[in-house]
Amino acid sequence: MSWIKDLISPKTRKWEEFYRNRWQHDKVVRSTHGVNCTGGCSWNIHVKDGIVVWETQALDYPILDKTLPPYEPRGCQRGISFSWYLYSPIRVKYPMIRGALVDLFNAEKAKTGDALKAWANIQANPEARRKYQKARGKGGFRRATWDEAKEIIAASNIYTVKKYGSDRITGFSPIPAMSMLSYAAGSRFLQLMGGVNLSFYDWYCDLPNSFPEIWGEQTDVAESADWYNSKFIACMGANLGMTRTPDVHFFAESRHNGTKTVVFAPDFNMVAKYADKWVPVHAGQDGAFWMAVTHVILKEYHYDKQTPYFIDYTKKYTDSPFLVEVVEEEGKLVPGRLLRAGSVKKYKDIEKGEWKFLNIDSKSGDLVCPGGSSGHRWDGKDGNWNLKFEDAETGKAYDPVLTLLENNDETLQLEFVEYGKNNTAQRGVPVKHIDTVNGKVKVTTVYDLIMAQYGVDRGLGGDYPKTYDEKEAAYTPAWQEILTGIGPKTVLQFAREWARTAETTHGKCSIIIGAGINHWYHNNLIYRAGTMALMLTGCIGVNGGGMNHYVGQEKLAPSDSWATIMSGKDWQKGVRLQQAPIWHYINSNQWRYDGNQADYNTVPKNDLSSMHSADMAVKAVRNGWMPFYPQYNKRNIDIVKDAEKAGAKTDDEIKDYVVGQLKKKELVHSVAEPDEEVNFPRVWYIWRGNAIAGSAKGHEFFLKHYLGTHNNSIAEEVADQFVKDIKVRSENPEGKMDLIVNLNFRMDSSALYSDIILPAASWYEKTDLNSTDMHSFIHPLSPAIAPVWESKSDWVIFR
Amino acid sequence: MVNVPILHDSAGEVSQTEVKDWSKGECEPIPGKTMHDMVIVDRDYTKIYDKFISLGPNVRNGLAAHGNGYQCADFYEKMLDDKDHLQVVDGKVYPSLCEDEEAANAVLYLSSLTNGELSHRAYQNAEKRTGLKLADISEGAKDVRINYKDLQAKIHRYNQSPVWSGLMNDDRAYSAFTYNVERLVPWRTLTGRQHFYLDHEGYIKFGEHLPTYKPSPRPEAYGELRKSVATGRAKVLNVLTPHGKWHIHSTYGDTLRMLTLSRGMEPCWLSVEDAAELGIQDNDWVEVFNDNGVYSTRACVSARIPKGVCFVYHAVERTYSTPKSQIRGGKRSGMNNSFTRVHLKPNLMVGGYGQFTYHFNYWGPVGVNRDTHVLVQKMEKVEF
Amino acid sequence: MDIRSQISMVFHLDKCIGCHTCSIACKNIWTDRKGAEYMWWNNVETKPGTGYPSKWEDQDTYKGGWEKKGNSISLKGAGKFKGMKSLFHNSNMPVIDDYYEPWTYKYENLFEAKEGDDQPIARPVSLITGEYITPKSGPNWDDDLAGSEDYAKNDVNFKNLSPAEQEAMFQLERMTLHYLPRMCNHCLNPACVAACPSGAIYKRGEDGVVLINQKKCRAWRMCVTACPYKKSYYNWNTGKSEKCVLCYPRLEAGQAPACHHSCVGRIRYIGVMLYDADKIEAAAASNDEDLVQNQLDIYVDPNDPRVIAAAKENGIHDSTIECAQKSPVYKFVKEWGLALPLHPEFRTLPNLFYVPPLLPTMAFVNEEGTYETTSENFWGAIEKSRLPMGYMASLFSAGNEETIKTVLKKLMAVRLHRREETVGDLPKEEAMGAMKDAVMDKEMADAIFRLTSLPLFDQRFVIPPAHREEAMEMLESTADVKGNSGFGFKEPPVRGL
Amino acid sequence: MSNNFFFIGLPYAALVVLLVGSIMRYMNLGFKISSLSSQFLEGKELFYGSRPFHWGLVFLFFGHLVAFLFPRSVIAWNSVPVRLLILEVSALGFGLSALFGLLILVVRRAKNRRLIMVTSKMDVFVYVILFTQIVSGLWVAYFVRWGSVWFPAVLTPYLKSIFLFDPDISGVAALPLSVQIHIVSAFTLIGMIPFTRFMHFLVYPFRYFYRPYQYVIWNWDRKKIRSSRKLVNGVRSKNN
Repeated sequence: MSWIKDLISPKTRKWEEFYRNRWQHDKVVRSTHGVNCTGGCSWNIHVKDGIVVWETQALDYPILDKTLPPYEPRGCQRGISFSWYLYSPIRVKYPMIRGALVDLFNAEKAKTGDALKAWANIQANPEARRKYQKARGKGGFRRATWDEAKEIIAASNIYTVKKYGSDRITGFSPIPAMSMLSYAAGSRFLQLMGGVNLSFYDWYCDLPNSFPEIWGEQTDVAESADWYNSKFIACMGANLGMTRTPDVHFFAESRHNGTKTVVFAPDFNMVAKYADKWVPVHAGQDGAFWMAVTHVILKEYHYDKQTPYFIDYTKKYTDSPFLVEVVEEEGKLVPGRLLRAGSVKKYKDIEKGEWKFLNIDSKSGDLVCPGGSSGHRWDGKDGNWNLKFEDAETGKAYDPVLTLLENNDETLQLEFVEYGKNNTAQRGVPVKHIDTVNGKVKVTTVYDLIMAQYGVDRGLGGDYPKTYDEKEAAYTPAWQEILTGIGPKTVLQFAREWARTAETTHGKCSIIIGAGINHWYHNNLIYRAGTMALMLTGCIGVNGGGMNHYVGQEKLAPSDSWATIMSGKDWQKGVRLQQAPIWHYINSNQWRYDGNQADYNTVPKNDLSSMHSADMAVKAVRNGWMPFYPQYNKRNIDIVKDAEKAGAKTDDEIKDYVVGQLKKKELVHSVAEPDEEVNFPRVWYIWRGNAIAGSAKGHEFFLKHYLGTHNNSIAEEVADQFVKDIKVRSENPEGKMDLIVNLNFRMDSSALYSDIILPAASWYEKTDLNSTDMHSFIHPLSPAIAPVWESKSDWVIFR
Repeated sequence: MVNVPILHDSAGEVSQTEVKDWSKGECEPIPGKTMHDMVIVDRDYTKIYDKFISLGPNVRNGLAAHGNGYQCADFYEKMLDDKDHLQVVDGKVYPSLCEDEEAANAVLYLSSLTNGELSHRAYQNAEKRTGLKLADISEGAKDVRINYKDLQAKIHRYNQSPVWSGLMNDDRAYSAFTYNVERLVPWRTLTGRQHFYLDHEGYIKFGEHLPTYKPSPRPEAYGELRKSVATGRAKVLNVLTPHGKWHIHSTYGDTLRMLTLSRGMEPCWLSVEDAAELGIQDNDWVEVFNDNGVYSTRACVSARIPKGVCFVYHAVERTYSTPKSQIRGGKRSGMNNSFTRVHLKPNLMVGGYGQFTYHFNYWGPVGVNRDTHVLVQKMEKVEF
Repeated sequence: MDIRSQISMVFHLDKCIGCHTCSIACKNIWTDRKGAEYMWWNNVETKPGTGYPSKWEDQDTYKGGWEKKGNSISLKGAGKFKGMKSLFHNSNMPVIDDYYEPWTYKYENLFEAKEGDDQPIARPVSLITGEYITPKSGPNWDDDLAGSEDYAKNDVNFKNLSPAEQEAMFQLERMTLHYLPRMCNHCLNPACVAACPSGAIYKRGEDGVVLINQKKCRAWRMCVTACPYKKSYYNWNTGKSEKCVLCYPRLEAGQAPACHHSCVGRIRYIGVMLYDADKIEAAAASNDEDLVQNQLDIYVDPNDPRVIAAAKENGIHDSTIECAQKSPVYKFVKEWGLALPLHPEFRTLPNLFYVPPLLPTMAFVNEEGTYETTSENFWGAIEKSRLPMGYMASLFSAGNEETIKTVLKKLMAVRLHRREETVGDLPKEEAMGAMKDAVMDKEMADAIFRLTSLPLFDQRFVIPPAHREEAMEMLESTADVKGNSGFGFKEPPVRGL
Repeated sequence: MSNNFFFIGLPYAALVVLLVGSIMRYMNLGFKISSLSSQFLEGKELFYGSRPFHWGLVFLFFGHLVAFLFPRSVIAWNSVPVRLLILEVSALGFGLSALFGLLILVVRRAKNRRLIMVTSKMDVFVYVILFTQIVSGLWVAYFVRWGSVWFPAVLTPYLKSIFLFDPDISGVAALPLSVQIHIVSAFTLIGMIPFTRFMHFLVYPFRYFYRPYQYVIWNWDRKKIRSSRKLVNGVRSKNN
C-alpha cells in the first residue's frame, strides 16, 4: 500500500465554504484604540451584517529610512480584543441613574415643580444627601432617558455655580492624545463654564520630573523605530514585552544588527528574556547602580582619558562650564547658586542680568555670558537665545573652561553628603575668585562639582575613594553592591562597554525606562542618575541615543491647535488647569493620614525640608508655584463684585483688592482650609478614565471622603501633629461630592460607583484623533458603525 | 476671576530668584511675580453652547505650544470660506465645531504638524528668537495639509515642527533633542543647556541640587502599617504594581479574552520563598492589605519573583472575581489602589524659577506608589 | 521523485514576545462560539511549563504521533486496529479538564443588582453549565510562571536534564523563560489524517493544508489522540472535531493567516516548500538523531532544474514554483539551517520550524554573595546561555545538542558581524572567527540579518496564488460563480440530534 | 387491527423512513451526522458505561442478525444442549452488559451538569427506546427462554416475509407481549435512526481499514487541460 492516497474531488471539498463564509465581511474601516497604552496602532475594523465582527492590524505604514525595520504590524493582544466590548454584557447601553438619587430627585421635583429647586432641596437636606451617597457602588441602577439624566446634571451644575462658584465643578479625563477630541469635548465644556480640569500625567505618576528638571521639557523621547539605531540599550523599569508590545520588535531586531541589550528588573520578566544580560537590581535601587556607572565613566573616560567626543559634548550642550558660587553654611563650604551675570561688573547693566549666567573663556580667561539662558529668552531681545559659543552680550566667540583643575586660585574642601549610607565627605574642589558687585566670591564649575560629587579623585585632596573597592565611599562599584545586590564587576563591565560604544558611535547608547522606575518616591533622582551617564557620553539628542521614557501616551502631537480648542482659549483667556496630585492629596483628605515627609524622605535639616507636604502645598499655591481650585473660600463672582463695590474699576484694581483681602486674611485660599464645606469640590465629571479606582491612588479615601460610601481603610490620622499652615478641623468630612457623572462604554469600577452613567460611543463608533510617543503618525478613530444602542460620542454628549 | 500660577514658557520663568513667602511677610505679594496671577474673565452662561460649537476669534492672534508660536489668521479666514461648516453667534460667523469631524479638521488644519505652512512659520519665528538658520527644515513640506479623511485613507507621518525637538527630515526616525543638538536651539531651561546642576533654592535645601542617590522610604516611617493586624501567618512585602500583560490599566482587564488568557483575575505574584514561609500554594486565595485597605485575590507563585516583594499588576477592577474581605469585616474587598495612599515629594512643588515653573502635566509632585508595603496572608474563607 | 508543494512556516523565537495577539486574532475569527470557546488553534506557551492542554508533550499519557516500527512507523495511540477497538471509549484522549473549563462572568449583575448593603460583583460562571465556578486552569495558566513548582517542574522536557540542571532553572542566577507559540504544523506525515476513521481529514493537494471536513467528521476523535501536538480539538457542542485551517479563506485571497498577520513581534514567516513525497515514510522512520536532517532532506531545492521539471510534471503551477524560489522558509530552514521542527521525535514531519532563542547570559554569585553577570566576550558564550542545551534539544532536535549549538552559533555570528559593520568596537577576529566557525560568509550573514531584522510584510509572507478559478471551473462556470457568489442561505453549524 | 399496525405498518414505515431519511440526512445535512460523543466532557464514568453497553449491543445485534440470516445453522448449533446453554447465557450476558452500561450512561448523563447541557430531547428518547429494547430483550431471554431456538422458527419467517413484501404476522401475533414489545421497540428504533444520534452506526468507518494513511484531495487534475464546456456535474454556464 502506498503511503498516500490521492483523490481528485472538488465536490468533496465543497464543504470548505464552511469556513470561507466566516471570513466574508461587508466593509473595513480604519480606526484605533483610545486607551492610554502608547501603542497608537492603526486597525482595520471589519463589519459584517452591520455589526463589528473583528479587527486586524493595518499594514500601510509609511516606510521610514530604508535601513530601519518597518512599523507594520502594530497592535497587541489587548487591542485585538476590543471588539468584544461592543456587544458584551458589560457594555453601557443606556443612561443609568442610581435609584436612591433618582427617587429623591423625582420626589423633590414633584413637590417643587422645578429641577433646580429639587436639587437644592436634596443638597440642603443632610439626610437625603447621606442616603444616596451611602448607596454609591451598591447596585440599584435604573435605566433613564437622556433627558432625565441631562436634567439632573444641568440642575447640579447651575446649583453649584450659583451657590459656590464654577471652580467647584471638576472634570477628570486622562491622556488626551489617545482620543484628543473626546478629551477636548469635556474640557472645552468645563473651561467655557469656568470649571476645572484635573491633570493626569503627574497624577498617574507618568510624568518624569527629571525631564523638567534637566531639559525643561514635559517629556520628549524617541519614536520606537529609533531604538533600532541604538547600539547599546539599557532597559529598566519598562517591561517592553508587556507594555510596548507593538514596538518591541525594534528592540529584538536591533539585537540582530549588533546591539547589546541589558535589562534591569527585579523579576525575570518578558523583556529580560531579550537581554544579553539580566541585572536584577533590588527593587527601586537602579539609581545606585547608575551612580556607580557614572563614577566609572567619569573616572575612566572623562579624567583618566579625556574622550574628545564626551568632553566636547559636555561642554557644548550641558551646564557643566557654568560657574557656581561656593558658600559657607554653618561653618561648612557647600555649593550654592549659579553665579549671575548681573552680579559682575562687566554685565551689571544688562537686561535680566540675574537670569543670565557665566562661563570662563579658556583662551582669555575672561568671564563670558553665553546666550541661550532664560534671561536671554525673556529679555525682550531677539536673536541671542541659542547655544553658539558666543558671548551673547558682546558677540565674541569663546571656548568655555570645563574644569578649573588647571587654572584655579585655590582648592577648597567642600562638603558632600551621600544619603544612602549617610556619609558626609569633605572633598577638594578647584575654585576661582571672582569680583562681583557684592564683593569677592569663590566659584567653581558645575563640572568640577560633578566630579567631586561622584567622588572622582583628581588629586585635590579630601575624602575621595582611592579604588573601586571602597564600600563606604560614594559612588564606587563596591558602594552600590549592598544597595542593589549586584556585584561590582557587573558595574565595571557595563560602564566600560557603554562608554566604548558611545565613544565609537558618537552617542548611540540609550535607556528605555518606564513606570517601574518612575513610580518610586525618588523617581526624579533615579532618572537623573541614568541621564547623567547618557549626557556625559553624549547620548542625548542623537539618533540611537536618548532617555526614552515611555509611561503614558503623553505626546499629543498637534498640541498647538488642540490646546486652544480644548481650553476654550479661542473665546476667552483664563483657564483652570489643576495639578491633580495636590488636589487629591488635599481634597480626598489623604494629607490628614500622612506623616511628615521629613520622616520618610531623606533630607538635610532646614526650614523648607522639615515642612509637612500639605503645608508645602499651601505655600506652593500662595507663591504661584502650583495652581489650586477651588480658589477661595468665597464665590469668585462675589469677590469681584465686592471689589467693584469697594471701587475697583480695572482688572488691576480688582487684583489689588484681592491681594489686600488676602493679606488681611479676609479671603483665604481654599487649599488652606480644605475641610470647610464651602471649599468642597461638588460635581465631578469622569470620562475616558477610571478615576475612582484604576487611577485613584488612595482609592479607599476617595470612597470615604469624596463619595461617602463604605470603605476598608483603617488608617490613622496623624497630620495634626505636624501641620502649621493648613487648617485641621476636628471632624473629618466624608462624602464631599454632590454628583459624580461618568461617561463610559463599559461598567468599570468608576461607573459602578458613580451617580449617573452616560453611555459613551466606543472607539469603533466615533470620530477622533490619536497620537503617541512611539511613532510619528496621527491615526483617526472612525465610526465603523453608528454608536450602539443609546450611546453617543463624548463630543456630542458634552455638546 | 481665575487664578493662574506662574507658567513655564512664559516670562514667569524669570520671576523668583529666591524662595520668599509673602504671607509670612517675607516679601510683598505681587501677582505674577511673588504670587500667582489672576485673570478677570467675562462669562456669559447663556452662550456656552454657542461657543462650544464654534471656533472663537482669538485664533486670529496665533497659536503656540512649548513656547513656539505662529500666526494663522489667514487660515482662520479660509475656514470661514467653507460655507458648509459655519456657525453664527450673535450675528457673527465662525468656523463650526459642532460635529466631531469639524473639530477634528479644525485641529488638523491649524496645527503646525499637519499644516506645513504653519510649521514653516513656526520655524521662521524660531529663527527670529534664536538668530539661527532654521526655516530650511520645513521648506520642503510647506504644501502639506492633512485632514481627517486623509488620515482614514492612509497612514500619514506628520510634519516636523519646532513644537517638538526631534528632526525628521529624509525619513529619519524621531529622536528627542536632535533639533537642539544639531541646530543649537537651547533647551527651555534656566541656562538653556541640559542641567546637571539644579540651583533652585528649594532643591539645594532638599539636597537634590546635584545628582544623588536617596534610599527608598522605610515602611515604618511611611506609616501605612500602623494599625493592620495579621490574623494568620503574614509577612510585610513591598508591593509592586507594574503594568500588566492582560490589560491596559483597567481597560481590557474585564474582557473575557484577557481573563481567559490570564487567571480569570489579577493575582498576587509571590516568590517561592515567601510563599513557602506563608504556607501559600499557587492559586490559594490571599489577602493583600495595609491600613489603607485590602485587596483579595489568588496567589501566583513563581521563582521569577525575588524574595521580599510581591506583584499585583495594576490596574485591577473591583467589578469581577473580587470576594469579600475577611480581614476587614466581610465587605467587598477593593483593588490595587486600595493599599495605596498619596505621598507628595515637596521639592517637586517648587516654582517661579526657570524650568521650575508650572505647566499642566509638566511640573508638580507625582502620585508615587511603588514604596508601598503590605501584609500578605492566606485567606481561609472565600465568600462572594 | 514525487514533488509536491507545501505551505510552511518559520517562527523566530528570539523575537517572540509571548503576547498572544496571534491567539486572539485566530480566536476572534474562528473559535469564538459555543463548543469552540476552549479551543485555541493558535496558542502561546511559556517554557519551561506544562502548556495547553496540560503536559501535551507527554506521549506516555496521550499516545500521540507515530512510533518507529522497524523500517516503518505506526500510530502510537490510534490507527486501524488500535483505534477502532477503542472507538467506544478512548483512554488516551484528553478531556476538557486537561484543557480547561471555559468560563465567563455574570457581568449583568453589575447592571441589574438591586440596591444592597455591599457592592455587586460579576462572578465567574462556566460557559458549559452556566454554574458558578472558580477557574482552576486555563489555556495559558502557567503564563510567565517560569520556575514554578506546579508547572515548570512538571515540564516534560526536563526528563533528560540532570537533577542539578533542573534545580538551576529555579535559581535567579540561572532561571529563564521563553515563549513557544504553537499551531497546527500541517505536517507532511500528519497523524491526524492517518488516524481519522471517517477519512474526513485530508491534506489539500495544492498547498498541503490539513483540514477536517466538517460534513464528514463523525466525532470518533481519533485525531485528537493522534495529533501529538494536541492541535485537533473536539467541538463538544457540534460533535465535530476542528483544527487550524491555516486561514485558507485568507490564504486563497493572498493574505497571511490571521495569526501571522497579527504577529506584532514579526517573528513569523510563511512560504512554499517543495518536497519529495516518496521520502516521507523513510524519513519518518529515521533514528532519533537523524530525524531533523532526514526531514530537511525531504525538502528540495526549488531552483534545481530537475526539481522544477518534476514539479511541473506533477502539475505544480508556475506561480507556486516561483513562490517556492522566493520562500523565506526555504532560506531559514534549508539554506541557512537556522530553523528546526518542534519535537521531531513525534515523526509527523511538521511544517512549522522554530529558530531557537538566544537567552541572557547565565549569572553567578560572587564571594560577597551578590549577583554578578559578566562575560569574557561581548555577548557571552552560547554555552553560558541560561537554558540548558539539553532542554532546547529536547524541544527541537530529538535530543541532539549539536544541532542546537550550531544554530545558536550562527545567530551569534550574525550579531558579531553586524556589530563589526555598524560599530566596529570588538576585535576583528571575534566576528571573523565566529562566522568561520558557523560556516558562514558575509553575504550570508547579511542576508540572515536582513530577513531577521528588516523584512517587509511581503518578504515575510510569500503566499502562492490559489488559482481558485481552476477549482471552481470543475463544478460550475467561473463566470457563473462571479455572478452568483454569496447568494443563497447559510446554515448555522447546529449540532445534530 | 393493531397487530397490522404494529407488525406490518410500523416495520414498513420504519424501513422506509430509515432508508429515505438517512439518505436524505446524509446528503443534505452531512454536518449533523455525528456520534455526538460526550467523552470529552466526562471520560471516567463513560468507560464503565460505554464499553459494556456498546460491546453488549454489538454482539446482540450480530446474534440477532445471524439468527435471522442463518436460522438453520443456529438450530443446528442448538441441537446440543450445552451449546444452547452457552449461547443463551452469553446472550443474556451481553444483554446484562448492555443494560448495565446503559444504566451507567443514563445515571452519568442525569447527574453531570455538563452532560445535561449537551443532552437533547431526542437523546432522552434514545435512552427510553434503548431501555425498553434491552429490558424487554432481557425479559424475553429470561421468561421466554430459549429464544435462539424459537427465533429462527418464529421470527425469521416473519422478518423474511417483511423483506419479501409478503408480510405474514400470524407467528408474531401469537407471541407473548414481551416479545411483541421487543419487536415494536426494535422497529421504532430503526425508524428513528435518521432523527437521532443512532445515525452514527450507519456511518461506521469500515473503509478505514483498507485505505493508505495519508489522504490528499485535489480540486482538479493539473495535468489535464479542461474544456470549460465539460463541467463535472454537467452544468453549463447560464450567463453570457
